[in-house]
Amino acid sequence: MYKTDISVKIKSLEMKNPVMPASGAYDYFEDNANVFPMNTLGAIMLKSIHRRERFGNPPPRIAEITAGMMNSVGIPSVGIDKFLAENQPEKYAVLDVPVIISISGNSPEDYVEICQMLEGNPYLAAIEMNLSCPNVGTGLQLSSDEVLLGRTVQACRYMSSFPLIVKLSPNVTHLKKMAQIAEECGADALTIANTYMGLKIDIKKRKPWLGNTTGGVSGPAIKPLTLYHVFQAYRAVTIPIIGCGGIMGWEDAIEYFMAGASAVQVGAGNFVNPMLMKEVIDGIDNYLDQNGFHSLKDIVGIANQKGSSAECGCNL
Amino acid sequence: MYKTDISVKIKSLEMKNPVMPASGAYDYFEDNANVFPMNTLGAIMLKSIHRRERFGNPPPRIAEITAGMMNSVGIPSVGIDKFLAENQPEKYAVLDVPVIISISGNSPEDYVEICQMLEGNPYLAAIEMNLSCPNVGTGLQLSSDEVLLGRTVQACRYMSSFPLIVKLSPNVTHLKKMAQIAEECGADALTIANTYMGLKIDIKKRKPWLGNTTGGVSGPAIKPLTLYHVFQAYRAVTIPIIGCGGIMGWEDAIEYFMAGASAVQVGAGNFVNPMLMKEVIDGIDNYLDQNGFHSLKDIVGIANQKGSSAECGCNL
Amino acid sequence: MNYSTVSVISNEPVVKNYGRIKLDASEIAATAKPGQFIMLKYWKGNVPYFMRPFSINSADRNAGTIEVLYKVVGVGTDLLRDLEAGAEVKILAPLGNWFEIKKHYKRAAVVGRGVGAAPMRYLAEELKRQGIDTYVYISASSPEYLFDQAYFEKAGCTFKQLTDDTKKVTSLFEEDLKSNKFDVAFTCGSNRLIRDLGRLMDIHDFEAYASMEEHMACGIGACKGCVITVYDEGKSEYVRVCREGPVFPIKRLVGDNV
Amino acid sequence: MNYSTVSVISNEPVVKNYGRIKLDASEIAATAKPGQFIMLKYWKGNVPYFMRPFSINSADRNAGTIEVLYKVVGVGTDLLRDLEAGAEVKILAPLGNWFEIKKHYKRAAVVGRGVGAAPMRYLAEELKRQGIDTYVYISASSPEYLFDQAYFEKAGCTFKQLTDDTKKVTSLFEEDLKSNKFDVAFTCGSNRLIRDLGRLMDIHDFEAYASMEEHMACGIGACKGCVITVYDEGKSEYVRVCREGPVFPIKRLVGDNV
Ligand SMILES: Cc1cc2nc3c(=O)[nH]c(=O)nc-3n(C[C@H](O)[C@H](O)[C@H](O)COP(=O)(O)OP(=O)(O)OC[C@H]3O[C@@H](n4cnc5c(N)ncnc54)[C@H](O)[C@@H]3O)c2cc1C
Ligand SMILES: Cc1cc2nc3c(=O)[nH]c(=O)nc-3n(C[C@H](O)[C@H](O)[C@H](O)COP(=O)(O)OP(=O)(O)OC[C@H]3O[C@@H](n4cnc5c(N)ncnc54)[C@H](O)[C@@H]3O)c2cc1C
Ligand SMILES: Cc1cc2nc3c(=O)[nH]c(=O)nc-3n(C[C@H](O)[C@H](O)[C@H](O)COP(=O)(O)O)c2cc1C
Ligand SMILES: Cc1cc2nc3c(=O)[nH]c(=O)nc-3n(C[C@H](O)[C@H](O)[C@H](O)COP(=O)(O)O)c2cc1C
Ligand code: FES
Ligand code: FES
Repeated sequence: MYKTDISVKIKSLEMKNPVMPASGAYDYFEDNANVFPMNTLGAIMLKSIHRRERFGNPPPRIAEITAGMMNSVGIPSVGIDKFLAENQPEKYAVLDVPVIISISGNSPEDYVEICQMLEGNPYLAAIEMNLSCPNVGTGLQLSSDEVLLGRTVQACRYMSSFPLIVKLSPNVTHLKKMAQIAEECGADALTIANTYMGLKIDIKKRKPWLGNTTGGVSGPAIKPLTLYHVFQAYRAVTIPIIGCGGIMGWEDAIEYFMAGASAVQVGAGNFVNPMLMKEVIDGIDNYLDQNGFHSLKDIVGIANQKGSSAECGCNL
Repeated sequence: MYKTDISVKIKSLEMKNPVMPASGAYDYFEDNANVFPMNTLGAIMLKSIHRRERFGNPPPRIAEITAGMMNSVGIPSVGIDKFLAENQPEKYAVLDVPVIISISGNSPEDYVEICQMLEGNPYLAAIEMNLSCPNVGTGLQLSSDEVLLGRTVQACRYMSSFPLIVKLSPNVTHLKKMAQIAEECGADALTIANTYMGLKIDIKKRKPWLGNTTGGVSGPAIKPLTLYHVFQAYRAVTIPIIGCGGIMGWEDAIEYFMAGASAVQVGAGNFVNPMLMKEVIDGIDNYLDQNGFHSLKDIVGIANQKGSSAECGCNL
Repeated sequence: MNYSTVSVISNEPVVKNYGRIKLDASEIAATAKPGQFIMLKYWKGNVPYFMRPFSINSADRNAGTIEVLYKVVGVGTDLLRDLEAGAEVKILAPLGNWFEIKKHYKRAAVVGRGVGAAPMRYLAEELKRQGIDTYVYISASSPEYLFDQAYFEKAGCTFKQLTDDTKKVTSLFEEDLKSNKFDVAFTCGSNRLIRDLGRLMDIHDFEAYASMEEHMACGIGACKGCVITVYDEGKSEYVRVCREGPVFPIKRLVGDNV
Repeated sequence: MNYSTVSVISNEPVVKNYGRIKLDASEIAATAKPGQFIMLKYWKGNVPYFMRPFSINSADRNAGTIEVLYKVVGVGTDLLRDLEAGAEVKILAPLGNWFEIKKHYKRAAVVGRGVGAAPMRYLAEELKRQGIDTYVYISASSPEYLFDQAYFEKAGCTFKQLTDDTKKVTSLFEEDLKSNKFDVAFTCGSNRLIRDLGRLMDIHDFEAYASMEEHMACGIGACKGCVITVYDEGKSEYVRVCREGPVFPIKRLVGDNV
């Protein structure tokens, strides 16, 4: 099928290639299946399912920025109970692609409860814990607090036998530390990262553009920032990293691999080019083949030799 | 001179307009004077002067990214002793514009020593403490550690009678908190913010593009992120905020004012358009005039009504 | 729905900052229904970022072409104006739901204003093709902005115009409602028109639908970005303009707010 | 140095992905010296971000024009190729230091390769204008890449070429050094040429200068981004290509590393 070995394994999660959608970017099978050939993906990633029903934030929910976008969608969700009652995971069974469910909640307990409800579900291959985006309740990003992060991951670890992928927020002083805590507490992989907090003001209306005032920034504008986080985290943990931020072509994916990622997620790029994930998959395979690599693993972290001086904070 | 009142006052620092260069972007009088009409500026901001001599980082020091740039220049500096021995501040006296010196060091003591040496200097109007970019010694950004930040600002406050502007790093979990600490410890204003940690990989060479591996990201790509920080800090402090990040036109400056900034700095934008600061000054004045505002103060924070819900971390 | 590359056949200015572009897109022409829209990308690189949504102004199955009527309002539409014949364009289409033309319709009203009326030409042509007595009411700030007048007339519609901004285009329709029974009225996302039709539909007992616009990222329901608020029996909910819409029953749009 | 808007007089392909653009820029033509460079911005918006640096290939004071010889290597130069006569271009110029032509020079060598030799035409023309016996040595991978041959010959230079990649262009110069005394040699930032001239200048006692390239943000010394390492009496230091350069004595470039 491919010219090189681009498969990725995260515990029992086996992917034929390292490319999947970012949560919330290309999720519902029924909506997108007739545009994108979903069975070419390494994995299917669902939009975060919240513990309870949520309607999401008031419009406008999206804004264009220079080389990217902001969103304040706010995880509209039927809630995990209804999601399972409707047998949603089953719908993906027709595709021969592992399905990762992204889960979301307001408290550590919410995550644990969802893990409990998912345990043994035959249609799911892994769980991504979206700890980078609460927006409700305390308004705190679970992955930006060391104690909460550790507690939440650990509790889910006890509860779940699925591979656990922890999705981190980039809005922290030391993402490296958060990565280490997640690993120590039982994460099987990390997704780095979610969106960056951002603001756009409509100067004609003299108020914030988004209905929810602020939003999350994604797209090529933030690629160098997330790439930095992946690079730093790679030095700090031994579990695989899934790079996510601003991928608009296979070259971006290669940068992530060289920085230390084992797989990648494509978010906003899907909106701009609905065939992007396919192009990325093919591009990775071709790049490896043309540069004499037999396996994707040969380039993971290749630009991240411990010798290089990247320990410091800032270089100006 | 102007159609509206666009003057800004930060303690004894009086600026005829709210626009100045960001440190390191348009500094040395002798280099740029014959391109840009320096006397049109609200203030002149020098490139950070380090406590001791520094040669800066190895090349390449700059990289282009989508809608912005990265730099790892590394504050090459003659050091404060030589800087003063050469009577550098005096050179700006021919211009009728207040001069702000940006200072840099490896430790709180470095900053205090510089403040001591600057005390009473008749050619300077204010001090900007660049606490967001150490790159040497501990490799820690002073403004990303609550204790160090507080201690450094406080010590300089005791030592200096100049207006003290504290320049913060955006690479923190809670910039708001850092802003509060700076204010409590005696800062007269805040510059928000310095560059974002970033990485670019040269996939042909399979290594980081910059000579110093990582670098600081600036330019329009990061504008929504810094605007968010200004917006949040405005709710947390009472001292004036100087917005800095990605300004490429007067509309961007207006966004910063509406978010809560009282003045702005232009960094990388100067490289792309050497006349930018003049265009921004004129644009602000015209905007205010055409929209029926008499004073810049009328729009500061206008999009930042406490009612709006921006307290939470993330909105997805 | 399909993502493909098509080429520009022609791109002509209409008046001032308006233009009409014709694309060689036989598959879309063959399947698109009135009221559906397309997403276009026709520039290199990531600025602007999103594809741009446009209504289908007309679709010619025989020629295999579709047309878009556009107004230059910003960077994306400015780039659209620059496109020359032969240029290649990425297109995601056809998208969204459409103006449903029900079997029992005998007389229909099509109400619009300015470029907002862009999807109305295709709709009116289709209504006539299905033998429905079609009245078109268009307003504009001055006569040169009555873009599709010739097409409406050619299709055999009763065309009524208004270029006097002191009056409302719905008043023309209201006049006709006195002597004619209308089964349905269609309009485009102007709040004023929607409110007016919402009021009239209760009095005169006709169905009413409007096509809405919102900023879009994906155009296919994935991002949940393009929602508006609609009402159902007192309760409000968010619906995606690109997926549940762009066409909505006016009843759901106005709720109790007529 | 000045920042202004000038217009394109002509922009012609030279061969394959090379082109030559002529700008209407009388002030720059009047003041620019051989070896200086310009920064150009000729696209809308922020992508690409930096202005692009180019050498002055020739400056015609009478006509008030300057020319740039360019190679298309990426997004910025691709956009340069697209420029049409009449287009407006933002220009910051003239920048940097220059090839100093000292009073005592009697015979000069100009050594270059490919598009790297772009600034050499203006230099050679100026050397001849000042009555200096000028030998030009240019290599290229094949004859069509000897872009400025006609200009060098027209200016009255002794022109020697090499399109055989098994030999080095400096070997032609070395040959001439046996029978001629050269006061100075000028070249452009190819490491191989610099190393060769560094070796020859010690043996044959001539001054040698090279023009360097680095990625640039500001072009005027403000950002400190474009540094290279140079050597002075064993010590190394960083210098800005845009400000202390782009022309450096080869002695400072090679240090003890010949
Ligand atoms: C379903 C749908 C169908 C459409 N059909 C047509 C059409 O047939 N002809 C036509 O000319 N335009 C149509 N539009 C609007 C068109 O998409 C926008 O005008 C265009 O995207 C603006 O791009 P820009 O880069 O030129 O403007 P920008 O620079 O992005 O914005 C300029 C101004 O236009 C506003 N704007 C931009 N996009 C939208 C939008 N989607 N909805 C509301 N306001 C917007 C912005 O808020 C801003 O004030 C349609 C939009 C939708 C959602
Ligand atoms: C002082 C100076 C004078 C120059 N004179 C000329 C000239 O007369 N004619 C000409 O064709 N080019 C010249 N160049 C090089 C020219 O500036 C670059 O080729 C151009 O900026 C590339 O832009 P791009 O967007 O097409 O390429 P990009 O997409 O930015 O890059 C394409 C490739 O070119 C490399 N590159 C880009 N810029 C530079 C640079 N400044 N130095 C070294 N490598 C670079 C990149 O690393 C990359 O590998 C000069 C450069 C300098 C600094
Ligand atoms: C419209 C939109 C919706 C998103 N929804 C979710 C979500 O439900 N859960 C989640 O973990 N991340 C969500 N994200 C974040 C993305 O998964 C991804 O982390 C981020 O967009 C960065 O990747 P990108 O730059 O490729 O878009 C969303 C992003 C966007 C743009
Ligand atoms: C080349 C370069 C050099 C810089 N040097 C300094 C410096 O010496 N001191 C400092 O406080 N900030 C420095 N900065 C950061 C800028 O002052 C500014 O905070 C940052 O670039 C964000 O603004 P911008 O997006 O307008 O560039 C530098 C930035 C650049 C691009
Ligand atoms: S535009 Fe993405 S859901 Fe409608
Ligand atoms: S390019 Fe800025 S110092 Fe040379």
